Amino acid sequence: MDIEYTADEQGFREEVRTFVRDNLPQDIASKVLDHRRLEKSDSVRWQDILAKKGWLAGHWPKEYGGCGWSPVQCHIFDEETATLGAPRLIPFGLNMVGHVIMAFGSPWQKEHYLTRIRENTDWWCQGYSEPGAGSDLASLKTRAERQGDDYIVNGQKIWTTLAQHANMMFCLVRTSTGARKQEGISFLLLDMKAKGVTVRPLIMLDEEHHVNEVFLENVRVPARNLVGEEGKGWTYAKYLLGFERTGIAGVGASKRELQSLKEIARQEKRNGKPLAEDPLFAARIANVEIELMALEMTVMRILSERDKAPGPEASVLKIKGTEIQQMLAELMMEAVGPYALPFQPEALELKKVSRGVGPKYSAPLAGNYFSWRKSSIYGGSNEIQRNIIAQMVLGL
Amino acid sequence: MDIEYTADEQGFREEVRTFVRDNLPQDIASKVLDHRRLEKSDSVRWQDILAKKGWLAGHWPKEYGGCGWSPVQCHIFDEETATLGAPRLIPFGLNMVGHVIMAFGSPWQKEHYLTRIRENTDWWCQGYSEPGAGSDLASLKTRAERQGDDYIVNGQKIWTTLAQHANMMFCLVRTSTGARKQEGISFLLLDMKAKGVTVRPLIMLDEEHHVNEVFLENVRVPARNLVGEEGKGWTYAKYLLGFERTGIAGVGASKRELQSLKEIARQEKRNGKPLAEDPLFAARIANVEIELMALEMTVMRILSERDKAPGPEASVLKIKGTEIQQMLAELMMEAVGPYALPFQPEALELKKVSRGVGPKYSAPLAGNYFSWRKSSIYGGSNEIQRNIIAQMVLGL
Amino acid sequence: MDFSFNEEQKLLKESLEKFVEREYTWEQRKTYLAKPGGFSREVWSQLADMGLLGLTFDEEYGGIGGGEVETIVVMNAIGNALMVEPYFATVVMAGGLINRFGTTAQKQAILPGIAEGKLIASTAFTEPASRFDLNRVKTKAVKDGTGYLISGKKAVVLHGAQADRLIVSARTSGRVGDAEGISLFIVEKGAAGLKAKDYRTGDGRHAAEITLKDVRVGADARIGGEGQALPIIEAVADSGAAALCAEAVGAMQTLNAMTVDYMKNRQQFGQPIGKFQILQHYAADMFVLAEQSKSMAYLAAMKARSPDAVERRRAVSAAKVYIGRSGRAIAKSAIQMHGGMGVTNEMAAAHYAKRLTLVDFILGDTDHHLERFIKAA
Amino acid sequence: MDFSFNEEQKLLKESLEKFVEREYTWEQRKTYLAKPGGFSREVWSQLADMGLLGLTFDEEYGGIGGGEVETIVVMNAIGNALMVEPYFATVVMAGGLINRFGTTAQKQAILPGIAEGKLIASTAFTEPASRFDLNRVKTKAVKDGTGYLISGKKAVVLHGAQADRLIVSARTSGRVGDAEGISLFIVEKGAAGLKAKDYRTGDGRHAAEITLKDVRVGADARIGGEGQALPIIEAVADSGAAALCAEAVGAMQTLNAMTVDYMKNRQQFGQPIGKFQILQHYAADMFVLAEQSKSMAYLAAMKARSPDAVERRRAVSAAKVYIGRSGRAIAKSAIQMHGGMGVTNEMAAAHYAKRLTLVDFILGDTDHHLERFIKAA
Repeated sequence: MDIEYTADEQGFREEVRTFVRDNLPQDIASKVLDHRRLEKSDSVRWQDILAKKGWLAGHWPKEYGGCGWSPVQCHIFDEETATLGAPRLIPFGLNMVGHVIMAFGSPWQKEHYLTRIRENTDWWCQGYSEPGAGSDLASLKTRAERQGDDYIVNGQKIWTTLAQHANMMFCLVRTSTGARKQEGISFLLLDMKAKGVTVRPLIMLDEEHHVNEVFLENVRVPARNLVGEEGKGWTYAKYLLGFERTGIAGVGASKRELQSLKEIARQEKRNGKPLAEDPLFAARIANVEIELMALEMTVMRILSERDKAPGPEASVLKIKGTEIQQMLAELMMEAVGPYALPFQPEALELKKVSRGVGPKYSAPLAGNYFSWRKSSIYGGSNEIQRNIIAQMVLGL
Repeated sequence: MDIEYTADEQGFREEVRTFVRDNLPQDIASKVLDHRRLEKSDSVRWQDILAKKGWLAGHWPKEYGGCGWSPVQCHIFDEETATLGAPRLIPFGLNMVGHVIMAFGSPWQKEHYLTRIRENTDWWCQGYSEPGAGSDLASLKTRAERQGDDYIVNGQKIWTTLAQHANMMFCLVRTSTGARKQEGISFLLLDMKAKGVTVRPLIMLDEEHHVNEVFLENVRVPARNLVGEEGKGWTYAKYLLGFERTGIAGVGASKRELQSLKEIARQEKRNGKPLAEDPLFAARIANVEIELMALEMTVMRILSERDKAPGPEASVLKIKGTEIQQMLAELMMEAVGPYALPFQPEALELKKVSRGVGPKYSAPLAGNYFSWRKSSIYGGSNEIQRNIIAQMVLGL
Repeated sequence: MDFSFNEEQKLLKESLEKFVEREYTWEQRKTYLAKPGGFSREVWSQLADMGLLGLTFDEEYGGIGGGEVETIVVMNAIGNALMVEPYFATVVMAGGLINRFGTTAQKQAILPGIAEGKLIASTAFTEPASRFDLNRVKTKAVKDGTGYLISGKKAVVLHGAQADRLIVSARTSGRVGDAEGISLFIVEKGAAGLKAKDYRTGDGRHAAEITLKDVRVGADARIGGEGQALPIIEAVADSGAAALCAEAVGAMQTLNAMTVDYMKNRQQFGQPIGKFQILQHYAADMFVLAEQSKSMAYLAAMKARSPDAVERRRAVSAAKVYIGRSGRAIAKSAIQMHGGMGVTNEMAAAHYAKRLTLVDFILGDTDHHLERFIKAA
Repeated sequence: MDFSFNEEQKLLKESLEKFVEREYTWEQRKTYLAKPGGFSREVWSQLADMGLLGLTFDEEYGGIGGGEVETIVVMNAIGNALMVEPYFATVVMAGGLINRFGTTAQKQAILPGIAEGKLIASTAFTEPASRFDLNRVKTKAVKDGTGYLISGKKAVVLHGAQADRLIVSARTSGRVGDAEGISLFIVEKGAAGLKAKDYRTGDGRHAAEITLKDVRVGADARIGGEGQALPIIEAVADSGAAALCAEAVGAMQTLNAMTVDYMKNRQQFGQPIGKFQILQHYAADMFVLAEQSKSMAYLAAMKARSPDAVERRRAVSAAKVYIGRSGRAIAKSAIQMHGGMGVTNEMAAAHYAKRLTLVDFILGDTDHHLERFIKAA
């Protein structure tokens, strides 16, 4: 047993850190560190930089053009990029559909789409949820009917994150009606520019535009964009669900937010002393810090058991990871006291910082708090995760 | 709207306070205030004193020999007696079977049993739960078969509080098998001295003897001890369940325990200062105090809506009342630090205080904490109470 | 002991409920929010016509002499409907302050105007670095002839840019944090040197940062003795906190009802989500918190004018702690149970949740009042 | 990075599991508890034969030179089976202290005896008024010729009355609370002036109040420099706390398994109670806490001997906070889910719950370590 990183791993960390320091544009880092609004172009710029370096899909196997990083290397990469203020990589291509295509895609799909993901050509979004199919995803209703070499897709997707930027969507559609509702679902790759696709914004609690409704009306999808076999979509979706084991914990980003919280608490004053020295507030910071230490160690522990198949431990990471994110966001909002109230969407623009009221870090914090409420709902609500632990792990 | 007590109510409070001060034996009060062991004789002595004064059943209607106290008077009586260290009145006769007999009993039962309860002649216990029927009480299996003028009772009861002191038990028994399991249950009054009754102690977490198993083997119960109609026992039990509306909150006793906690926290030291001045501990005390203020106001609010029928608001009081009791017990245990560890059953005897180790108040506190864990389980677990609120109040 | 409303109070409650039903649907509310200043002057006039804007003022100044219970009734209804008009700032805070502590001339000059709906007013106690401490006043008022020159900054002043009158705390002596040396002044809109930077709050109201630069006021603009204003400010802040508690309870009640309704209608896994035990327990806890909060709001209101300052502080701070925490908890659960819909701005529930979260940061958050409660013991 | 046990460690774990299966069933455990001193001398000998009592000692003193990972393995097994032998007091605390900080003579005199199972030992750091502060030492050691006379009181000394040797902290200079001026002494059972008042603890172990009245020890009884013992005490207490964390994790694992088992078997409302979603979520939370606690126990063990004292304090205190709180929470849920049975002393689960609650009060509770964590930042 040894919880220290190897010399090689330390070296890799240094390499990543140096590269990010030298190449991450300062304006992008500032936005991330100050909780300001990221544009599509910010993500694209940063991902282009990584693609050029060959690191965008560093976690992919070498046979698909990745670097074949070990899980520990992936963790180090996530942590270093997050800590230094790099935007989170848009996961839909890199960490989601990419893996499904690698495992179940046709040679053409692999050649065409994996290359475009690795080179940051396509922006993917995920078409899973529907108005009537949230936690109960399997009851989805979007239909795809085979017509010659095409599928004709009709239906509606919802909660489609960043669909407004996407040119491709992977989606679950119903190609037949089986005895069980999990049957007859297929996995399609859909061009967002195709005729019949309409994207309508959903404005969130923080009054920002992160997610969308996507209406699909007689959308024609070439049959070569069917992944794997017709009717096996649920199997592929489940494969994907179990795939992302440790990134879901968000340890790197939470470490960055913890530093942000501590910095704010040092600046803010309560009873004439820094809030960071207030016994009750200091205890709350310490408690979330300890939670994060425990989560990081659990991530490490799972990484080191690499030979084991991906399991429901991801549920532990999802629950704790999102609880910590939400606690951090709440404490930051609390830290600024009365300045939690002003709503200043214009101050979310990097250039307009000076126009805001209150301390310069305060403007985004209430919105940030409300925005993070989604994390315990999306990606399998924390209630669903507890069901999974009880039923899959404990056999109840 | 007026949340102050009327002059009459204030006068009643003074009267109770003076009487308790003058008549509650000091040795009994010390035991209660110091969390030491109460004997059967302690309860009997105190209840005899109240019976002589005519206050033992003060909350009963005058037609049954009570004083017809208003709900507010009952609350005042509970609060004053609890605060000054009077033992909790054994509720099984006074607040439980007494009310069922008043509502559904025969004239003979009323004359005979109500008099004996009021005069503190009988010690009652409650025969509801069975090994296979806890939260799911209606699945009880104890059978009573009519044989001439008697019922022959066979079965087993469990969690029978203080049955070792009782000479009477009211119990639910199955007299027939109905379509629904709630049918065919009858309400019997059973002599604990009868042949075939065996009481076996159950030792609790604090290693004390509070509850029992009661084995019933061909116990003969005269038919005149059937309350109301055969097969209507479930109705009577439900009537009883809803009856006790506000006493369940235990506000008076919790106020006393809060004072006890504060006193201990003033004596104990942390970092060389009284624990009561430690910011984290002071915050915890304040939080439980505020919870208790809210609970007391809710009790008052319910009392003042006397014209409304007893409702499921009792569930709110049960949940919050027991949470507060448990928090108080936990904080007292925490307050004494390392002295939570010694187990000193002998120090629970009033006479032997001097033989204990640690500060004189410390010996009972860990046991007290463990003992209170039962309060969220007994009398309808807090999970059952939340089910009731969700289903009965909110209609879910 | 009596927790019921009297006949007049019941009528008040009913008339407000009818008003809301007719004039304050969710769709109507959206149009009010979009108006200049973020509220409807028409609604404001109607509230004046109903007598609500002078509710607690003495009758000689156009009021109807109501007390804390009447304020509870109104604030509860405001919370129920999530009304955005400046009732709290104008009637409860500024109006309440003048009615209780102003000179006859000040009352005559301001209260009838408020009662008639012609005057918006607010209090400016908070400063950029004061957090929630009412005594941490850096703004200075320097004697200048018979009057004063006021300079400083005031933070997050509710409806500060819409207010025709601001009641500003300023230091006439002593140092930041001293209890002595704070005075109160009435400042008129448009006074030379007065600037208001208007903005929306996260819960859809308006507030402003106020800058004062040698703003000249006469001696008659001072409320209370020079340097003796802190007890006045505290008394009014306690009344205000009690009123906010009642508003929050109103918002909790509506939000809980909306959530239960959603649980009954939203289907997943072949049944309404309200059939899932874990969600039932969340709903039960929300109910318990709202019931207890209601009790605490009553306690705060009943003690908000207690002559015993310790009793007043204990009751108000305990209520603010309990309701601040409960409101936040209810908001979280409501969002969670609304699922994806709960995190969009499209559902009314989301807006109740935001109000219940942000109201904690007005007149002192949970931590502030917990500490105050401990000190008052 | 590697979280796996090596071959020897796996063997150690397996041999302990086999031992427990054979010699430490719940029924056997009851008989051990009833023996004088509350544990089985026979089990103790068997542990010696397995090499466990010298686990971490250097080989020249009869040990096998194990480290923190070996201690984790043993303490985890002790927690799994709720073993009551004085392993923690004797091997981890007293033995560990002497092995790391004793003189050669002291090691020779004591370690082989412990390793062979012939010597019980314990540390006496806590005093009646010290709470959890290791520097709050009032007991005095006064120079007397070449030796010392020790007088004072020590509180809740684990197995204090059974111990053949006690390592006692005493003040040779300075005042209560000073970091400097604390020394450590080995005191032998039966020394004139030494009294032990034996009692059981709530979790079925034994402890004692120790009174020292002019107890004479030689200069060779002192461990470390005169007045320089606090860093030694802290280092050993940190190792001890890490070991307690591993024990607690063992107890959590068994208690969780018992609870899940009970949930599968106990029928109410026509189905196993484990089918109720609310109880499933309790169980899921218990699982999450145990997993996270396990991670923290590893962290504490790995850092318990870190040369960087800040890193050591942060890791150990964080683990003690996390595991103290989690153990208490798991204990509560386990009791609640066992229903009536959970509050009787008859079920093994109840005893695990008691241990998980009370272990928090050994070597510093959650509050103590939270504050220490904050200070170490």
